[in-house]
Parts: sequence; C-alpha cells; structure tokens
Amino acid sequence: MIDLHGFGHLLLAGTWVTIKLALVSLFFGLIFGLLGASAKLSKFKLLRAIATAYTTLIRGIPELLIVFGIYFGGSALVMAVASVFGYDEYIEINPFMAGVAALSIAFGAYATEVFRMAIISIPQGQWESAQALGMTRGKTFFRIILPQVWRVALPGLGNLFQVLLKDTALVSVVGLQDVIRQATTAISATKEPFTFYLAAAVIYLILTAIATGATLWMERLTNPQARYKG
Amino acid sequence: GDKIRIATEGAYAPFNMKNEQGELVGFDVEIAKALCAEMKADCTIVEQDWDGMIPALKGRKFDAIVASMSITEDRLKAIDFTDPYYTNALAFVAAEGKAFATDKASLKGKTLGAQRATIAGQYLEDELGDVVTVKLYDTQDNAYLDLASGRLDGLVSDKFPAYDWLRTDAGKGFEFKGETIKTETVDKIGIGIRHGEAELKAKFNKALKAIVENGTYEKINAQYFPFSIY
Amino acid sequence: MNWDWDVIIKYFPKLMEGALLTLELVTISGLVGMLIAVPVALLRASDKPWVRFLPFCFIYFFRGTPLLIQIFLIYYGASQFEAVRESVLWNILKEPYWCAIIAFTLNTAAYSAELFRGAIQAIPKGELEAADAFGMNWLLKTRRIVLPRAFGIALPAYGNEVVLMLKSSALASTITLLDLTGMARTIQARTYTPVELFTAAGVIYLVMAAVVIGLFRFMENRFNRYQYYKPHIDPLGVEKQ
Amino acid sequence: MSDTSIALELVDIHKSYGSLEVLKGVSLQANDGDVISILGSSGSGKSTLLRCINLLEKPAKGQVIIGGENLQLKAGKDGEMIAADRKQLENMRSRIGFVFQNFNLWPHKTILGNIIEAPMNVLKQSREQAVARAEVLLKKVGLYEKRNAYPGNLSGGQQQRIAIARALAMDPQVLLFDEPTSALDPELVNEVLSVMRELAEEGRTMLIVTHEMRFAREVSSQVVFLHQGQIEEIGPPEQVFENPKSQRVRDFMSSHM
Amino acid sequence: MSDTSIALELVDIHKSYGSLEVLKGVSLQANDGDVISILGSSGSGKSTLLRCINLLEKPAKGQVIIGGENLQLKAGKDGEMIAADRKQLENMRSRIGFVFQNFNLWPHKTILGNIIEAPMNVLKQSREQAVARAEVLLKKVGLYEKRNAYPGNLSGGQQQRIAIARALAMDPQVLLFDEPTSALDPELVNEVLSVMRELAEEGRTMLIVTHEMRFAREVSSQVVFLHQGQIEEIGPPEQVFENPKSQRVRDFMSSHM
Ligand SMILES: Nc1ncnc2c1ncn2[C@@H]1O[C@H](COP(=O)(O)OP(=O)(O)OP(=O)(O)O)[C@@H](O)[C@H]1O
Ligand SMILES: Nc1ncnc2c1ncn2[C@@H]1O[C@H](COP(=O)(O)OP(=O)(O)OP(=O)(O)O)[C@@H](O)[C@H]1O
Ligand SMILES: [Mg+2]
Ligand SMILES: [Mg+2]
Repeated sequence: MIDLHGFGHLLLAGTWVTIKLALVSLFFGLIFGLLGASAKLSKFKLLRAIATAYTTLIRGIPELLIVFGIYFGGSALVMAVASVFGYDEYIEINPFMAGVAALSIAFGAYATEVFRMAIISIPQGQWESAQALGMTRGKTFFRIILPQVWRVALPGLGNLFQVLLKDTALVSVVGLQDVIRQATTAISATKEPFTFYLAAAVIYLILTAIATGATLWMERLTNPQARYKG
Repeated sequence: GDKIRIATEGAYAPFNMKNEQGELVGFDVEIAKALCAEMKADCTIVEQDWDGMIPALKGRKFDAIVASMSITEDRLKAIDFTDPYYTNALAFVAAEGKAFATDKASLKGKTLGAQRATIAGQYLEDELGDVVTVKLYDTQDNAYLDLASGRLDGLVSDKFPAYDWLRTDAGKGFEFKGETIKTETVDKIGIGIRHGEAELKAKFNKALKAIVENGTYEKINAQYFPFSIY
Repeated sequence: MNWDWDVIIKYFPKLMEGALLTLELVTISGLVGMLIAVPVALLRASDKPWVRFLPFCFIYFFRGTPLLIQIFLIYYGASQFEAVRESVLWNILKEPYWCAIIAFTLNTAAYSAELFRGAIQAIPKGELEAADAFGMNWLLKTRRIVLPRAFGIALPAYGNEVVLMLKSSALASTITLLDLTGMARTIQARTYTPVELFTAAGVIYLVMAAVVIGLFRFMENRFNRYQYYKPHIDPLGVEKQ
Repeated sequence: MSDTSIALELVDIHKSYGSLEVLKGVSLQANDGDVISILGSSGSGKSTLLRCINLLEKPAKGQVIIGGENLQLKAGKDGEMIAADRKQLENMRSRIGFVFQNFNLWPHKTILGNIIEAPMNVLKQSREQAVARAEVLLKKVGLYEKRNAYPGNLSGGQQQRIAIARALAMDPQVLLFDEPTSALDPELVNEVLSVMRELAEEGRTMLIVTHEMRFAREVSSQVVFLHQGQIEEIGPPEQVFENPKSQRVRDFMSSHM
Repeated sequence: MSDTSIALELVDIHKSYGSLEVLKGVSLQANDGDVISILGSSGSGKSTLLRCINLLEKPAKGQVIIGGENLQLKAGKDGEMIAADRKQLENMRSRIGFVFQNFNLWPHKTILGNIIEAPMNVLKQSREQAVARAEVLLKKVGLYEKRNAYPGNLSGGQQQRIAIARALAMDPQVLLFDEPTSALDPELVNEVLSVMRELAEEGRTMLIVTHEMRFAREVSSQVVFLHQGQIEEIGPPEQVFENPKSQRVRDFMSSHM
C-alpha cells in the first residue's frame, strides 16, 4: 500500500528510540512532578517559591532550549571541571541521558500542576483518619493519598504522556534518531513527504492506542470499588 | 593513522542523505571519505542534526563538519573553515512552459519562495523584496511543495539540490528559469573545524588539493552532476 | 562571546509584531477550541457507546499524532489535490494563517476535551444525584452543576494545555507565518545573532507564559474559593502536624 | 384535591445489586398529609427504597405513582427499568424533595447558592424571590449568618440543616428524608420536628427513613418496618411500637429502650 | 497503672477559626476506664474539642496529657500550637482511637484493607496477626461477610461500624468517638453500646460526642455539657440529666423527651 522505499526499518528503529525515551522520561518526570506538587503544597514559603519558579520557568521557555541547555551546557560544564584536573579530551554527555533529563524536567513541571490539583481534590478527612491512627505523613501519603491521587490525575497525566511522546522529536538536535528525525531523513532522500509523514502518523497512532489502553487499564486498577461485584 | 570524527546532516540530498540501510551517503560523504583516504586517517562519519551542528563541533563531539556548510562571516566567528570544496549557485525555478522572465520588472507582484537562512532567502529579500512577496520555508522540500501547490509562482534555490529535485517525479513540470543568478558574495562551501586547529586545517587543505588534482574529485562530481561544481 | 544588545533593540518592534501574531493565533484557536472541546467532552463522557464513538476518534487522532504532522497535512497535504484547489475551500486553505488556526484549534480542542472528560467524571456522584433529585434536566444540570464543577477541577490542567499550545504555536513558522519564532528565525538568518535573538524570543515566550500561568492562578483562586480552607499538605517532611 | 387522595403509591418495587436482592417487592400508599416513617435495621434497604422513588436507583420492577400520575417506565439494559419520558421524570422529581443521608451539598456554591439554585433554574423563580424564600428557610434552620459560607466550612449538623432547607426551598408536595436527624442534637431534632409538623399540616406528604424512635412515634401517621427487602409490618405508630404482630419487629422494638 | 490514674487530661484548650472563637478554655480529666459523654448543641464545638486532642486541629493554647505523658507543643505560625516532636505525636496518636463523624473510610481499600492498614504499618503487626484480629472485630460488628467489599458498597450504618472496627483494631488506650451512633439503628446502637461497655471494663478511656441521651446516660461515668466553647456543666449522668445547675442545660434537657 504505502511504499516506504526500504526505509521502513529505520522508522522502526526510530520508534524504539521514541519509546525508550518516553518511558524513561515518564519515570523521572513523575518523580519531579510529585516533588514539585508537594513543594507547592508545602507550608514553607521558600519551597513554594522554588516550585513556582521551576514550573513557571520550565513551562515558559520552549522545550528545545531546555534540551540545548542541558546537553551543551552540561557537557561544557563537565569538561570545564575535567580540564581543571588536566583532562582536556572530549567528554560526551550521553545524549540519551541528556534527552531524558531535559524531557523529564519539562514533563515534571507540567505534572506538578496535575498532581497538585489531584492532591487538593482528596478530602481532608482521608489525611486525618490516617494520621489519627498514628501513621506517619510519609506512610499516609504513599499508602492512603497517593493511590487515590492516581485516579484523579490519570487523565491529566495521560495527556502529558501524549505530549511527551511527541516531544521526543526535540532531542534529535543532540543526535538521537527518533521517528520524526528518521522520517525527515527519509523524506530528504526520497522526496516523498506525505508517505513518510503519514507513516509516522500511523506509528504515533499505534503508540497512542497502546498508551491509551494502558491509561484506561490503570484507571480501572486505581478504582477498585467499581470492580467489586456483590 | 589519526582518528577524525566527521559530522554530516543526512537530510540534504544529494549532498548528504541516508540510504535504505540507514548509511550516510551523498556527495559530501564521498568527499569526506576520499579526503580521509588521502590523509590516511581513521575516520568515522556521524550524523548530526543541523541546529546542533556548530555547538556540537565546539563541544568536541566531533572534529569536522562536511555538510555543505556555507562559509559566512558569522560562522567564521564561531568556527574555522578549510578551503572551499565546492561553490554554490542560485537559480530560479518555476512551472515548465510558462513564461517567467527573471528581470526585476517582470517579477513584480509575484509570490516567490526560498529556504530561510540561506543565501537564496537573503537574495530574495535583498534584491527583490521590494517588488515580490517573499515566503520563507524551513526546508527546501517545503518550498518545493508550495511551488507544486500553486501558492508560489516560483522559487529561488541552490542550484544543485534543485537540479536533483527536478529529476524526481515531484519535480516534473518544473524547470530552471533564466540564467544562474549572480550574487555579490560567492557562496563557497567549506569544511568546518574548530578555531586553533591549524594542523588539521592544513591536512584537510592538502588532501583537498590532492584529490582535485588526481581526478578523484571529478569522478565523485560526475556521479551526481553532469557539470563541475568545484 | 560578545553579546549584541543593539540587534535586540533594533529588532524588538519586529519581535513584538511576531509575538502579537502568536497571541492572536493562540487566542483565537484557544477560544474556538474550547467551544468545540466542551460538547466533545460531554459526548465523550456519555455512557452510550455509540455517542462516545465519534468524539473518541476525534480525540484519538488529534492527540495521537504530532501537531507538526497535522499542520503539514492541512497546509501542504490538502493542496496536493486538484479538487481542493478548485473548490471554494481553497480561499481559506490557501492562507497559511487559516491553516494554522484550523490545526491549532482542532489540536487543542482534542486535548482539552480529554481533560474536561476526566474532570466531569471526577465529580462525586452524590452531587449529581442531588441535581437529579431536584428535577434538573440534563442541560440544566450540565450547565449549572457539571460544567462549573468540572471547570474548577480541570482548571490547573487546562492552564498547562494553554501554555503548551502557546509554545507549540511556534510551528506556525513552518508554514511561512512570521509568528514570534518565525520572526526570530528570519531576523537571525540576516543578522547572524541566533543566541541573542532566540534568547530574546525565549524571554518573550516566558513572559507570555508567565502571564497565562498567573491568569490561571487567579482564575483558580476565584473559582475554587471553596477549597480555601484546605490546609497545606506535603508528604515530604514539612506538612501540617 | 381531597384530603384522602393518594399522594404517593409504590407498587411491587424490586431492586438488586448484582446478585444481592435488596428490595423484594415493596408496595406502599401515602395519602396527602401522611407522614410515613420507615424503620429497619442497617442494610435492610431503606435508603435504596427511598432512592427508587425518584429513580435515583433504577428498580428492576415496579410502579411509582405520584399525585395520581403514573411514572412511565420502560425496560432498560441489565433488566432495570428506566423512565420512558424524561420530561415527566424531571417534572415529578421537581415535585419530590429529597434529603440525602450524606447531604450532597454542592461544594463550589455558597450556602445561599445551594438553596436558590433549583428554585431559580427549575422553578424559574426570580433571584429576589428565591433569595427571599431562602433567607426565611435559613432563619428557620438557624443558619442565616452562614449564608455566604461554603459547605466545607460547616459542621455536620449544620450541613444537614442546609440540606433540609435546600429541599424545602422547592416547596415539594412529597418529601423524602434519608435520616434527616442523624447528625442533629435533640434541640435541633425538635426544631426539625416542628418544621415537619408544619409541613404535614400544609398537607404535604413525607417519607422518612429514621432511627429515631421517638421521632417516628411522634410525627408519623404510619410506620413501615422493612426487613430483608420486604415490608415486615405496617400500621399506625401505636400499633407498630406497642403491639407489633411480627416477632422480628418485637425484637427490634425491645432493643429500643 | 492503678485504676485511678489519669488517662487523659486537657488543660485550658483554646481554638479559633479566624475571628470565630470556638473553644474558650476547656479543661477536662479522664481516669482509666472513664467514659465521658460530651453533649451540646450543634456548633458548640464538640467535634472541634475532640479533634484538638490528637491535634487534628491545632489549638491556640492549651495542653494535652495522655497516660501521664505531656504532648510537647510549640508555637507555630498564625498563633497556633503545633507538635514539637513528630515522633511523639505519631506515637500518641497510635494510642488514641478516633471515630469520625463522617467515617472517612479509605475508598480505595477493601473493608479488610481499611482495618489492617494501621496495625500493619504503625504497630508493625504481621499480616496474619492483623487479619485475624480484624476478622474478630468484623464479626463483632456483624460485617464479616462484607470484608472484601469497598466502602462505597456499604450502607451508612455499615460504614460507621467499619469505622469503629478500624479504630478498635489499634487497641487504643483512649478512644474518641464523634457521634458514633448517628447512623445506627437501635439494635446496632445496643450492639455498639455493649462493645463500648466491654471496652470500658477493659479499663479503656472513652470520650464520646453524642446526641443520644439514652446512650450518654447508660454508658457514661461523666457527662460534659459544652456551651459556647466552654464547659457549662460537668458531673455524673444522674446529676447532669436530672438535676442540672445551669439554666442552659435545663432547657436543653427539657427539649429531650
Ligand atoms: N452501590 C452498591 N453496590 C452494591 N451493594 C450496595 C450498594 N448500595 C447499597 N448496597 C447494599 O444494599 C443493601 C441495602 O443498602 P441501603 O443503603 O438501602 O441500606 P439502609 O437500610 O439504608 O441501611 P442504613 O440504615 O445503614 O443506611 C446493603 O446490604 C448494602 O451493602
Ligand atoms: N474549618 C472550619 N472553618 C471555619 N469554621 C469552622 C470550621 N470547622 C468548624 N467551624 C465552625 O466551628 C463551630 C464548631 O464546629 P464543630 O464542628 O466543633 O461543632 P459541633 O459541636 O461538632 O456540631 P455538630 O453537633 O453539628 O457536629 C461551628 O460554628 C462551625 O461552623
Ligand atoms: Mg441508609
Ligand atoms: Mg460535630
């Protein structure tokens, strides 16, 4: 049907890069998001201010600049430190790690808002009943609140993950070959933009279907009451 | 021999692009390989997105850029260049068979396109900006597409890639118009290296001279264009 | 590296012109997108599968593919067909401005609809039953209870979406529009001062985003006033005792 | 309408949750001005029965007749009955007041906003009219000064009184109360009781699920005892409280004082 | 510990919400095995007082002493007192059972999960141990067969009994009940009452906010009447119910039956 002129396996390789980047960044991004949300809900002004600065700044500047900043800024920093110790060779920051760092910092800034909203929506009585039983705040959070937070936050996080999947294209500037980058090079060689953009769209739709399925499955998982029968 | 890492973009056919196996090929790549053979250097050719090209060179991710990069004032501030290895030229492209005079008076009122941040774009804005509507595109491919869609009456482009495009299916029905455009500054293409690497620069220049003299350059040239681009 | 202030000062009016176009694109598509998103979300939240189906496909497609490809297909793709070029639609599709508006609107509508759906389904059942028990019809219940409540719940996430849209509007530059990004790229192609110009553009984006974020904070405080009594909560060591 | 016309009639109401049969055929008649208390142990289906009346729960079988008007039902999915005519259902619901066991106030609206919402939007009263009526009711339940607070700022008993005021604001013919006094202190119970007596005197019909025997005894014209999804005993309070026919009811009553 | 040792002592508890002064200096002593009922009209500050004991509300002033151990407080912001030592607070909380007016069960955990959560995570009991104890308690409150259901599947009264079982699972020395019987029918009230009597006989101390006069009368060793944030009357039930000194209390009692 669609003739990929033999570039199909490159698109697949790009898909795999996209998936790896998205999943690893999701993991760290969720951690940043939780940290950000709890700082924003903290009673300490300083923590709140830091978190607000983080979310405003990171959400405000284009993601591409974040990627650049971390990759080139980061390796310049590492090399500057190394040259103090007399080591002048090129030290490469692993582009994958740099990509993950940039994407998860960006994801975390948005996830902060989603988590904050979800945490606020949990009735206060849920905290109180756990604390009245002498549970520590950490235990209360992780065992009582967080499981309920997921359910409220999942649609928002699902949205962000969709964005993340597509943002993986940004890290091609540090030399990672994601789907879009592979499509672009194939287009350049074949002069058939529609073929390859459509193929990329189909790949994204498949990834989305999987991600949506996983989200729905988790929505069920986090709402056990709905599953109870008799 | 020495280890040299050479970067190219892989999205600028026919100068640098990827084949079905994902290998980098094209005029730039073959020149790079010929130079390495001449220098008896141990070369690796790596792929690098255009936007990150200069920062990555300066960050020592690789040692040289062979990616059809024009030698410009601005770039010379950031990096150094070897002697030029080919010379670019500009040309008008428009629909086949239609009258399309390329003097300023006849172009009046037309909509013309070019790639942003290229000599072609600059030429359009500077020389014809007062009589035609200028549209600038991210990639040359997009400009071709809009030429095909009829949104553009014609475009100004680097001659050699356009020559390549005109030979494809997509380019059927279009042709060069008028003479090759004479610009004030001649667009010379060189190999980018870091400042302060005089030894490497000298080696490249010597090898370049050698391959031009021993006919290797001509052989490569002939594979891509029926005319000399040196 | 020496920093060139002159170029920023000289081209600042041009950058503002670009910023204005960016704002225009985001505002129009944001508002129209919202108008589309609300009914789509309501249909998507329906318990009847045949009502849910079309909204689901719409959301799925526009969330599922990159905006870059959507813009590309609308602007370059449609123009590939002779039939489109000959129809009246071409008067609109010919203009990059309208193509950008169409792509942004549909894209943000899909994302917002999904957010609103989540919010609608997060409203405690009892509150909706209370509305039912008063004999409110579907429309009234939706207008007076469901939407205000869902809006309050979705507000922070929707703020996210608007900021994301602001930044993705940079893709307008790929179809020849001189929005903030397009303007910065065009100027720097001439002045060879990418660092200065992109930093300036970045700062303008940041300011616009900060205004959007502030606006949403303000709306949230107005809208979710009833949550004021909530204490500060934080699990990581500094929460209320 | 004469004093003896039937305000509410339930015929053979059935309801299951999955395999759990909660209501196994409940029939009941209430005349204008009747106050019927529904007693029964926890989990016997009292709340469920009340919720079936205005179709917050969909019964598996049965008929609901309000003011002589038969609520049109049709078979839906899962073997449940749903309203055949939405307009009719909405209209009937607007004439039935419902006070939830857990209040279900709208957290994003002020107390006043909670009360005037339905009168303004369902009954199309003007804002002034609705506010005036709401203020009268707020004074009646002793919470006038909390009118601009939000539900989250109120104590349990205060929320319960707001829920009652909210239902009364619709001036309904039939009122359904799900444990309206569970969070009230005796003084407030007395107040609510007198409010209810007034309502009864106005000819309104009330069904009250309650655990307050005293309340049931003083205010009701009929007492219904629900047991395992069926009516175990029904009759005037004197009979049910002092001389119950069923052994089950006797046991239950003996545990009360 | 002897029978007369002081299990719980409150000294001069103050609490305000904004400009609303809810508690204006409440002091109270409870010995081991004491059952103290707290009466008072709605909004008089009963729940607030109970919540101040385990610092769910931060008092503006005052002292809480449990089993002779003084809860270390320090001044926080907004003129409220906060715990000086979190570990101590958590430890004390684990020894105080609290049953909420609106239950606050955890909707994402099964009934059994709700009950074993704290014993396993705070008292570090093994799963088997916690489950064994939970099952005994579930049988006691008559909900053993609902152990795998979720709170959302239960009726109001059933939820309340689970909340009680959850508090009892921690085997606390001191138990605080906020209207523990408001959603129970008389039979269950009796059951809960007998559970409480058992607890009292085991030497546990209980504070119970309630509107059930009968309950207060039968079960308590002391009755406290709260009025406008202060203790209006305190004494053994006979005295407070039959021969109150305060006019306010006399009015309140007369409205009760
Ligand atoms: N959503 C539900 N899913 C499954 N079972 C339910 C649901 N709601 C109620 N039940 C079950 O139906 C039975 C009757 O519940 P109902 O709420 O009508 O009791 P009730 O008589 O009002 O009790 P209470 O006096 O405790 O409020 C109970 O056994 C309860 O567990
Ligand atoms: N979070 C809050 N913010 C503001 N005011 C509050 C808050 N919680 C309680 N109050 C007010 O404090 C007063 C005492 O409330 P409390 O809940 O202690 O009353 P109560 O004696 O338990 O009443 P009830 O018998 O109705 O439960 C009430 O007037 C209430 O409106
Ligand atoms: Mg009930
Ligand atoms: Mg209370």
